[in-house]
Amino acid sequence: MAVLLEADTPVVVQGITGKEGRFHTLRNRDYGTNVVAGVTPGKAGEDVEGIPVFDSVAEAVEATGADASITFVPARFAADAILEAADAGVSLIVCITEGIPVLDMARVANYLRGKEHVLIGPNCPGLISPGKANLGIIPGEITKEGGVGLVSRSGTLTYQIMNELTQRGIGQSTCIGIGGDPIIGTGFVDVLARFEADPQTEAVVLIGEIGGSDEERAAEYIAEHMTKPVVAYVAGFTAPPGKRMGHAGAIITGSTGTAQAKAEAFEAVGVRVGRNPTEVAELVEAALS
Amino acid sequence: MAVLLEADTPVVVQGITGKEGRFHTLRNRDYGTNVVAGVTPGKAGEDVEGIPVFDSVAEAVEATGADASITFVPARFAADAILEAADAGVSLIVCITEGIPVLDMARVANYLRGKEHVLIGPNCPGLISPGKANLGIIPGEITKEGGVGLVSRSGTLTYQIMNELTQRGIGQSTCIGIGGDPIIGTGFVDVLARFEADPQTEAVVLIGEIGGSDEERAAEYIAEHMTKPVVAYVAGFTAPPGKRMGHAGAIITGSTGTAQAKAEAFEAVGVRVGRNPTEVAELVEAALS
Amino acid sequence: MDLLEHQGKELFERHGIKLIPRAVAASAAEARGAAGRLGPVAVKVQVQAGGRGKGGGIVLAKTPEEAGRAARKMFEDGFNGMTVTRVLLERLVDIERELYMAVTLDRAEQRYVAMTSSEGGIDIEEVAATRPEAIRRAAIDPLLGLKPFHVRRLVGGFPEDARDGAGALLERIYEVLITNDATLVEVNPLAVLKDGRVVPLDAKVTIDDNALYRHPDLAEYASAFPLEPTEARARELGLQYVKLDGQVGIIGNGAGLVMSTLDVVQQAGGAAANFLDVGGGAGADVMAASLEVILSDPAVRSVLVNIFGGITRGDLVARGILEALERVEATVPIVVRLDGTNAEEGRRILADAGHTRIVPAATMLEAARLAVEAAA
Amino acid sequence: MDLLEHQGKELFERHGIKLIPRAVAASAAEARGAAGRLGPVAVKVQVQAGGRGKGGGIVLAKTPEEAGRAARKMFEDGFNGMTVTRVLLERLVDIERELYMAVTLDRAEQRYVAMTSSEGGIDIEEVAATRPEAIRRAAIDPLLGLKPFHVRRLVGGFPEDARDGAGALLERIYEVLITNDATLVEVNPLAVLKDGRVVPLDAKVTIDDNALYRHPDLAEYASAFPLEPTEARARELGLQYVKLDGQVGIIGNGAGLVMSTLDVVQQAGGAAANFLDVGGGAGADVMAASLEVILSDPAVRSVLVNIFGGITRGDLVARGILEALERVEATVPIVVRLDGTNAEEGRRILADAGHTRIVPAATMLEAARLAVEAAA
Repeated sequence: MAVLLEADTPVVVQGITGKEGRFHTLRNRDYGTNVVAGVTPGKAGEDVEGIPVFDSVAEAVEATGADASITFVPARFAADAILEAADAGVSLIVCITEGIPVLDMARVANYLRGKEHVLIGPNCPGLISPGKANLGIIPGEITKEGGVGLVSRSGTLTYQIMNELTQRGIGQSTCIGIGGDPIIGTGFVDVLARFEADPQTEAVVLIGEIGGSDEERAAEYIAEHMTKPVVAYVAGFTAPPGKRMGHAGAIITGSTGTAQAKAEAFEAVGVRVGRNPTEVAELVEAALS
Repeated sequence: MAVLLEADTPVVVQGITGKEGRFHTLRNRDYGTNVVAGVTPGKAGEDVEGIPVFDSVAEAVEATGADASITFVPARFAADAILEAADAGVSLIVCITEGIPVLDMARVANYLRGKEHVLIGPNCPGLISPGKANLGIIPGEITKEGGVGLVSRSGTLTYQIMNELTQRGIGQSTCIGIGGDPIIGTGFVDVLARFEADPQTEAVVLIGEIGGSDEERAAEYIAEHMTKPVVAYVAGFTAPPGKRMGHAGAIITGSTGTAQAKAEAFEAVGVRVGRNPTEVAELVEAALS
Repeated sequence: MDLLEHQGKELFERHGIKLIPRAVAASAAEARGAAGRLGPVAVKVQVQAGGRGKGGGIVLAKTPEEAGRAARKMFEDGFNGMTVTRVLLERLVDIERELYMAVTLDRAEQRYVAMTSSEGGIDIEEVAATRPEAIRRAAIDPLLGLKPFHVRRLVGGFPEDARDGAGALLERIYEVLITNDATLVEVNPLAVLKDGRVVPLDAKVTIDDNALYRHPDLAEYASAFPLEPTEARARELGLQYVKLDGQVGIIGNGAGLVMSTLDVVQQAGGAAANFLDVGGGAGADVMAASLEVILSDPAVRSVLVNIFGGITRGDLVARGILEALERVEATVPIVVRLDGTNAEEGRRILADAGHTRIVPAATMLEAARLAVEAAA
Repeated sequence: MDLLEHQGKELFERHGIKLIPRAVAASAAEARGAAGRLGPVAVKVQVQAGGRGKGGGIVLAKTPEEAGRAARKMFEDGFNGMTVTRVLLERLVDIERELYMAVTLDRAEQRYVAMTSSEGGIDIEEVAATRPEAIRRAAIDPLLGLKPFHVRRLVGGFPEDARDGAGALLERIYEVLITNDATLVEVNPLAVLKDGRVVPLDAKVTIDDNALYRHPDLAEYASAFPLEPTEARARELGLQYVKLDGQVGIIGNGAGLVMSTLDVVQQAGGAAANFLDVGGGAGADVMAASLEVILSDPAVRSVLVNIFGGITRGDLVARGILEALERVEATVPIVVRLDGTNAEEGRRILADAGHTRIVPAATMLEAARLAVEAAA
């Protein structure tokens, strides 16, 4: 059993007739994803290589029973697309779109709070349960079914580490790119809890980066709730610190947000931190043996 | 064990220095309610017969550990007072105030949705767990501790029926006036579930009135989930039907909203409906014997 | 508070909604004059109720004279028993199709609901009952507001070339609702004209009374509503009063208790002359005013005062009754039932006064029986 | 996008916030003239950074001549390595007390946070660290907005006669944040003047770049920001580029991978000359432009191209590299590591081209080692 995404999860694609939407929809379907419907307002009745297109998510859900949505619509319409998916009742909403204004996402996140929907993203590569289904833009060919759960704020860096794992013969249960935007739906802690509960997952890789305090919170959670081994990676040790305007941000987080601080937070609770992607794979190999 | 309100529940009173607030606070305390704090902005440091006054609910909660609030503030500030109580983290919020704009309450209700707080009211008499604590304006002297849970949209009609029960020697576990406004926090169904789960409660009295479809929903819930006997009363059989403007309301509820329709909905699921308050008490007596 | 059609349309215009040329008239002469300017018109009776189309409340008039005659008849006859003080005259237009659009409060869901149907016209409730799929609905969380996806979905069943216009209108309609604290804004029919425009032909707007304090402009609309004289007096005194058909005048505290009293009076074989709720915490003044209002109704043959004290105190109620009886002569019996806070003291005050018209009752059922007997 | 102080204050004024008389100057002469009109002033360097008070970025000037001299020195010297093109002159006022006020995004809580402190001034972070109770905070759900209870609580620690003014200001500050898609609005110090007025002395405003499309007026502010030449070129081409101090030019796709590449270069003993993220789905054009930008930096001694294809296709990356090399002469080695989508084809394209400067690498670590060696 993977996490969030199974082979039979019925998926509706929002923005299916756009260039990117079409390309990745077909790639996802080729991988095995159960894509049952697409949505583009005004294009009801058309189809994309046999996938029926509807005017709205509600109509798609009613006609096909879709229970997950993935959205490729442009940034200025993406928050509305997420809300539309939630309104139509799908359980899992994946938003690939990057560049959504943070205020739009703040509203969406607070609206979804306390509701049943799981939102992955935005500005993320989606998630893949290797051997079962792929929902997003992660290259399926570098993955392999197995026991490592992977969660990451980064996109291509995730591919790099997945690739290192696969090349060592280490498979993955589910790989989830949660996105790097200031406000995202599902965070590290939610995903860690799912991996802890998932029988297929034997170990977890967490990929963080500078900024915010999500890694520090994840470290706290791991210390208190995780029994499975976790290996972490943090990108940005040599990143420029960035000019700082105000002080309010620092007052809130109480964290410097540096890679160093994050790595230390992990190590303080016994989570091993790889110095580079290759070392991460080595540490996972050691943890599993 | 009563429902929602126990003898030791620590209470903060919002609007304690107003005429009504002060009067009912002291009555509630005399009854046995654990009133630990009051709030009136700008009056921190004062006290009301020994009850310390704070500028904000947050400060009151921090200083006294209050976990329930009751608000007597005027209608145009009441929605803000409810939000303040929620923000300060109290579990139970009782709003006595009548005349709050429905849009304000629609915002409050949607904000509280999915959160842990229980809101009773607004425009309600509050609740009483006889022999333990009284939170609101229900006259404590007409109640008696016992096994009947009472829930009502009406105020004085509730007193009438409580009185009839008490005069027959039938005590009550908790009596809750949920309020008669179009938008209220806790509805019949929530309270019914609590009574069903409460060991002290042996039977339930539900007091409805014309308008809306809450009674119809309660009847459905009773049919599916209640094992304890329920006796209902519906006021307004001879009430003027009221001029109707649009059709939208009728389209939504799919109900006529008449007392007749509500009584029939109850009887259709085996709930006995008293023709008048006295008959309600007689039916309860029969149900308990 | 239900706005008259012409008031609702005024509100629409303030929010940038385009309407058909129209005029309000308060007399047949004004109606004739307005029709002279507008050309062929529909003359529409202005009442706080629906069902005008079926009930003869809308008359088409080709000439100013026809319009004047139609208006005169409306002013003289009223509409379904309601007084008519205004008619609306609206230029006749070429209608291609009639749609339906509304936003209203859904109290059970604690949200607003927007609804559309491409089958507009007078029978929308029947459409809803018989073919629910012909009505599109969207639940709207007021914290989020009406979103583009709602609008697309709601106008998606309309004829394609009406969708943009209807969508823009729906956004305005929602704005009208939220910014004016309305609980209902209904447009039926919403016309698609032959020239392609999408225009509201009717406007039903209900404003939340509790929110009128932040809309003084809307509160003033109430002065245009015709009121029955006793109702007008009760409103002046701030009482919740509704005139009914029976002979037993009712005073109680709390809407639920008053409704229950009405029911019990009927069960005892009588009929209530009114609904009057003195509300919570009524003092002697309010009681006295209430009794005055009730006694001024010539249909009243007996009065039933049913008070269960909570915030309201029995002693003050008793004093209020006695005060009123000093000001107005009571020619009918007044059955008084007091319970709850300070009820004993109140009963003693009344007993001590020894007023011949006051009949004490121990219970609500007894009080109903005595009042009905006295009115018989 | 961080606004300059004078831009932030312009925004404040648009939202009805009253400020102290002031003027912007782009030359010493302009500064002198403005000071002549304003009287004694503070001359404030305009840079996108804090710490001006401590760093000599604010100079008090009694006469126009003093103001002119102070401005000249700022233009000539810059501030902490930053170019200075504007100074703000602000009339000196009698300050009774300095407070602090800010609203900002709290990403961890997915809300906004409003903060106040009665200990305003330059050391607010130290106040936060050492005496957290001196700072009041309120979490604000953007669906609800800033409510009266938030405001009361936040200004409750201010001197009593400053509370009303500060409360009204806080509401405007929140409005500035929400209506302009800001992620930070900070006022430090917020002055209580001797005459009782509550006035912002500074304005730090950060606008969400993703939302600039709906604020064309704010987007124009960016033209006032001084840019390093390579950065200017990169921005023109739409690339995410930051100049750094090392010798290895870096091109990668995805911020995480690029940061990781920077780290790995350091672990191999080198230092990156820049951060450059070509983003997702970069084609040949973007690759060519990126390489051009990097090669135009004289500090660059070798280049590391690290691409893991997802949306980005290895074949297009390879073609882009070759295209760039036709336009610009490469005098340094270009280590290329391609993986993921169409990587094999990309590697073959590069191998077939047989360009002498291109050095293929099989892994990220190998690529870093080769690039560092080449730069040594």
